[in-house]
Amino acid sequence: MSVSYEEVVSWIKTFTGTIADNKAWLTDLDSAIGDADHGINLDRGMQAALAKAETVAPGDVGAVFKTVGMTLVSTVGGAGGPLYGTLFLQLGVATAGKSEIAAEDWRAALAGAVQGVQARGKAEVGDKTMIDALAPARDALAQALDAGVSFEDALRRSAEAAEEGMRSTIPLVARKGRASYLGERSAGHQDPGATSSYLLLKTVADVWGDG
Amino acid sequence: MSVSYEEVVSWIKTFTGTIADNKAWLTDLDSAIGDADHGINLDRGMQAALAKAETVAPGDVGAVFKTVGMTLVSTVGGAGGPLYGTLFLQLGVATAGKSEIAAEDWRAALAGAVQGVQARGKAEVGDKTMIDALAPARDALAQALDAGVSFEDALRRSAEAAEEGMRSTIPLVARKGRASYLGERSAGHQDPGATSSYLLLKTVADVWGDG
Amino acid sequence: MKKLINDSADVVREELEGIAAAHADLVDVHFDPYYIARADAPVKGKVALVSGGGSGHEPMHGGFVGMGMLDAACPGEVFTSPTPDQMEAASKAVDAGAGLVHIVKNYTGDVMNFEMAAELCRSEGTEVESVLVDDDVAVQDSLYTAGRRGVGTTVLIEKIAGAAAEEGRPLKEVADICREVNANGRSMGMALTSCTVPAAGKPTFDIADDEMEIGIGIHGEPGRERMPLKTAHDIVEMMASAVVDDLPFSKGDKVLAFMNGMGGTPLIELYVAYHELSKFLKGRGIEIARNLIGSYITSLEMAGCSITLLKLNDEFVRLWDAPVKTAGLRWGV
Amino acid sequence: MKKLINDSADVVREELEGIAAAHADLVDVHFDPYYIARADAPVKGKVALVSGGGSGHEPMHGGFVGMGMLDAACPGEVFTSPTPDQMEAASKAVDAGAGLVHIVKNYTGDVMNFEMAAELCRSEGTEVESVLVDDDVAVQDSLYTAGRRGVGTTVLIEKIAGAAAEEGRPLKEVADICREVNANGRSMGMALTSCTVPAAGKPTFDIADDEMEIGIGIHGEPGRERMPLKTAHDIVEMMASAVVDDLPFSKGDKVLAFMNGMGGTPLIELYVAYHELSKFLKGRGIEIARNLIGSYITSLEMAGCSITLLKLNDEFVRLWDAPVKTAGLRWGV
Ligand SMILES: Nc1ncnc2c1ncn2[C@@H]1O[C@H](COP(=O)(O)OP(=O)(O)O)[C@@H](O)[C@H]1O
Ligand SMILES: Nc1ncnc2c1ncn2[C@@H]1O[C@H](COP(=O)(O)OP(=O)(O)O)[C@@H](O)[C@H]1O
Ligand SMILES: [Mg+2]
Ligand SMILES: [Mg+2]
Ligand SMILES: [Mg+2]
Ligand SMILES: [Mg+2]
Repeated sequence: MSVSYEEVVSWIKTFTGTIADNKAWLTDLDSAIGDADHGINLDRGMQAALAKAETVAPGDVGAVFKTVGMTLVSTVGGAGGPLYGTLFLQLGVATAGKSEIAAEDWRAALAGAVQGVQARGKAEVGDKTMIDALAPARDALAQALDAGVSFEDALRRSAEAAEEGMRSTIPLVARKGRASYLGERSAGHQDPGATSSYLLLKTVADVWGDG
Repeated sequence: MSVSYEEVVSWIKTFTGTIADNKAWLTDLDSAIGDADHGINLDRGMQAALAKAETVAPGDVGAVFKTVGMTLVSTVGGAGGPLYGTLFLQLGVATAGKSEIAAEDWRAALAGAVQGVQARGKAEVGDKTMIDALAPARDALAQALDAGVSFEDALRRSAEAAEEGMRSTIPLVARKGRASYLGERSAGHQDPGATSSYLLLKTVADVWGDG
Repeated sequence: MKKLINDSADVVREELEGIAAAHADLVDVHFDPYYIARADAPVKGKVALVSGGGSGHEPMHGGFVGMGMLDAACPGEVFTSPTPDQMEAASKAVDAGAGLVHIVKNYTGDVMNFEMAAELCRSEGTEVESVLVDDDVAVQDSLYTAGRRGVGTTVLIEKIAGAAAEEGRPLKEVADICREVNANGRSMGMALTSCTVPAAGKPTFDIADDEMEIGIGIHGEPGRERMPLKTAHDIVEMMASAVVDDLPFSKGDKVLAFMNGMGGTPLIELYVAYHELSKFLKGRGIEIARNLIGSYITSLEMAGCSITLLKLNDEFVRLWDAPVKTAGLRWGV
Repeated sequence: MKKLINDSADVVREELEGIAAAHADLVDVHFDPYYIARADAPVKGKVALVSGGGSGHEPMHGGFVGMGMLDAACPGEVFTSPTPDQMEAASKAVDAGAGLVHIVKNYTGDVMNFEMAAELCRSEGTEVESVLVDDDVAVQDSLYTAGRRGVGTTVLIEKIAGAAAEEGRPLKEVADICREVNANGRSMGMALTSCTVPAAGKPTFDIADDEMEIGIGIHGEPGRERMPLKTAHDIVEMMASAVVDDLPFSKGDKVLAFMNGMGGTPLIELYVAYHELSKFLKGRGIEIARNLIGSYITSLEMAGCSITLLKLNDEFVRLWDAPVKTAGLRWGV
């Protein structure tokens, strides 16, 4: 199986809707250890990105991702903007010109996206950031595909790994981002960015999983 | 019976104590229709006045009242300062050089004091000010003495009239002072100055009544 | 009560010590009795402007003492007008022989205490002109009441008359300019929250999260009316209409628009409100020729704002633009 | 939420419209994308200073655009750093060919967005020096963390480097002055109350009436530590000690003392706190040669204050005293 252009766009739609639905939750998480804007910012950005994405000429999956990335960079701001912007831009680089995404395409695209976010943000696993959800998701996907698991199931495992990674941020003391200013006080709270990243991978599995 | 120098000083003491005890109440009344400082200001002033009064050379009752008046003028501020300052200064004028106060002395002194307050503040009965307590107290005292009532009982009736006058301010719409800015909203609240004036006349009756 | 203070009884004294420590180049702060005087006072040949009022309105009045504005300010306790001995001492200290103007906001307490002070000054042969500020349109004026309160226009009077005095204009003229500014200025205020008088320890009034007070003064007192919280657009329209219709200000008038914060309202909100005010006045054909935006006449930490409009003439504009060097207002030098 | 606003989604735009209506003589306000530029920019031959950050810190940065300070400021959404296209557009608009300095407060978001903007500018051949402000002693620095936040010293950098640029100093020198001021400035802040991000609609954190937050930043975030509310004396001593010991400032040093309000704290309290600060520094043998007291870098309506000390040298003093003409800071002109 591979993911069609339409399924990519419908994922962007679903992810946008999921962020909108969880806007308050993400903002509350950011209130505890940040500045109470993560959900607000990402929602504003994805609404704009979806509108732009729908105007992209059909066919090129990479162009959709690039458009979403560019729009996030220019509408979100904060840490979330450059980071999610970079994530989507890198998905776009890896899938440039493709009309559909096969399992191996997604493995490469996700790897490139995570690498891009780390190049921007210099965060490692354990710093209590979105990387704590993204890196395990990337690795779980790779392992599953290596083990010959179907694309659908590999996406599911990737999402499960992201969820675990998200949970793993709760006890951590933040070393990157705004939460790091709280020192010890940042422990005991789930990281908002790791949470939105989990939602990203969960919606991928949900939408493409039943593809 | 007439009131000795010592009884005058002991009244100043008692009035000071009563204002201190009712500081919060007077300030609360002033919160409702003023600026929440009447009790605070009068308390600050009477504490200073008492300290000064105790340094006055014994004998001259008028000198005690003048000292209290001067001190109130220079320590209270607001409307309360000039008004209570004038009240005591006028008591002092009327009793200048006297070593004790007879019933007729007090009748004249109280009349002069009320006249002084009205000259300063231009308030009439019904304007929802201290005059609503002071004027009836002055009149009740005069009537009682004319009717041949004892000084003690006349002071009691004077205090009762002040209490009635204080109560009478509750339904009034203020025409003078800060409360007048509230227009209709000033109705339904007891006037703080009328309340402190009632306390003044009540303590007179309490202290001199058992003279 | 949450305040950056020590003992509530010491707030005014400690504030004055802070001002003394911060602005020795501009002012001398006196502690017995309390008054703040221009460091270079008395200024030879100049009419001296003295104002005062309760504390809690900062930067007014102490922050307006200096070149081009006040010669002295007398701070009372919080929201309590100062005492006659303060005004008398301040007046003596800054009197340069050209006479004194007492700028008095129309509150019973201020009026009576300044009256006593003026009597004392005159009894010693000093010429004193007392000018009353009563620009608050929320209060209906009448012969039988205490009349209107003095609010936002006070700041404009102190700046404009201060510049006139600096030019060396004689006593009568400076006093007349004060009265002329007062006659052409109108204000109205509103509150989102109450404030807490330090010595009282609790808010002066309670107000729900969806309510506001319209027609407040500057002493934390409730206003003329309590109503449901409205948008900045509706609030400004309500207040600006009352102000404009009262003078009235009319099509073609040039005004100074003063958007004042009550102490707890941040600049971002004042600019949102100023945007509404500028749209409203444009709609009425009234031109904003000058403006002042910020917290200049306050009620402690109260959240809210007041709008003051002053009808301008060329002389007012020239005097407004003249150099001023105080802790609270400064330009041209 | 009680604010003088309309729809919470429009706060930043409407604030900018207010600034545009109020200060057309000083600045041009651009809306797509958002940036505020000096009315007379580009200024021939002058190094251009561009800063920016989330909104909610007013008057910073937009209020510091003008002669002697910034050439442009980019406002983001409330507490959200602006986007690269804003900095790029602003940079292009004010670039006079002498190069650009980007003044960036050290927050992950600000750093990454300004980084992207600088990449865009350089790709078009514009010389850009980025300077980081990280003066907050509440945050322990380390190789493995995001490092210290940029707070109060930002205002001092913008004034001092702005004066240097106005003198016609070359790019490298202006950037070095920024870094030198940052290296000699230290700050710490505290909060009595939280603030409410308009779009969030409720306070960022809850805090009891007898508690305070120590070591806060400027985004309404909780601080390093919550503790029982203390007196102004104890609060100032705690913050000033941390600031003084960090640089460290030592006996005989001359400093600029900046007592900043967080937005909801009135001037009367800031002067009480400044009095405590002046006593504390005298005790340490440190001389306050210059001071700034008021709400200049804020967190919406948060009540609280921050203390910034800058170790002065003669050049800093000269540049601090140089004329400045902005909506937020003005003297000498
Ligand atoms: N250096 C970094 N690398 C990766 N992710 C980061 C980094 N810094 C912050 N983040 C992520 O960004 C999230 C906060 O995003 P957001 O609230 O939108 O930005 P801001 O902190 O500027 O308000 C954090 O929860 C964290 O997951
Ligand atoms: N013109 C006046 N004549 C007589 N009493 C007055 C007048 N104005 C105000 N008062 C009295 O003063 C009281 C308020 O005193 P206080 O709170 O000390 O002064 P302020 O109103 O200046 O804060 C009022 O309750 C009223 O009784
Ligand atoms: Mg955030
Ligand atoms: Mg009162
Ligand atoms: Mg009062
Ligand atoms: Mg943010």
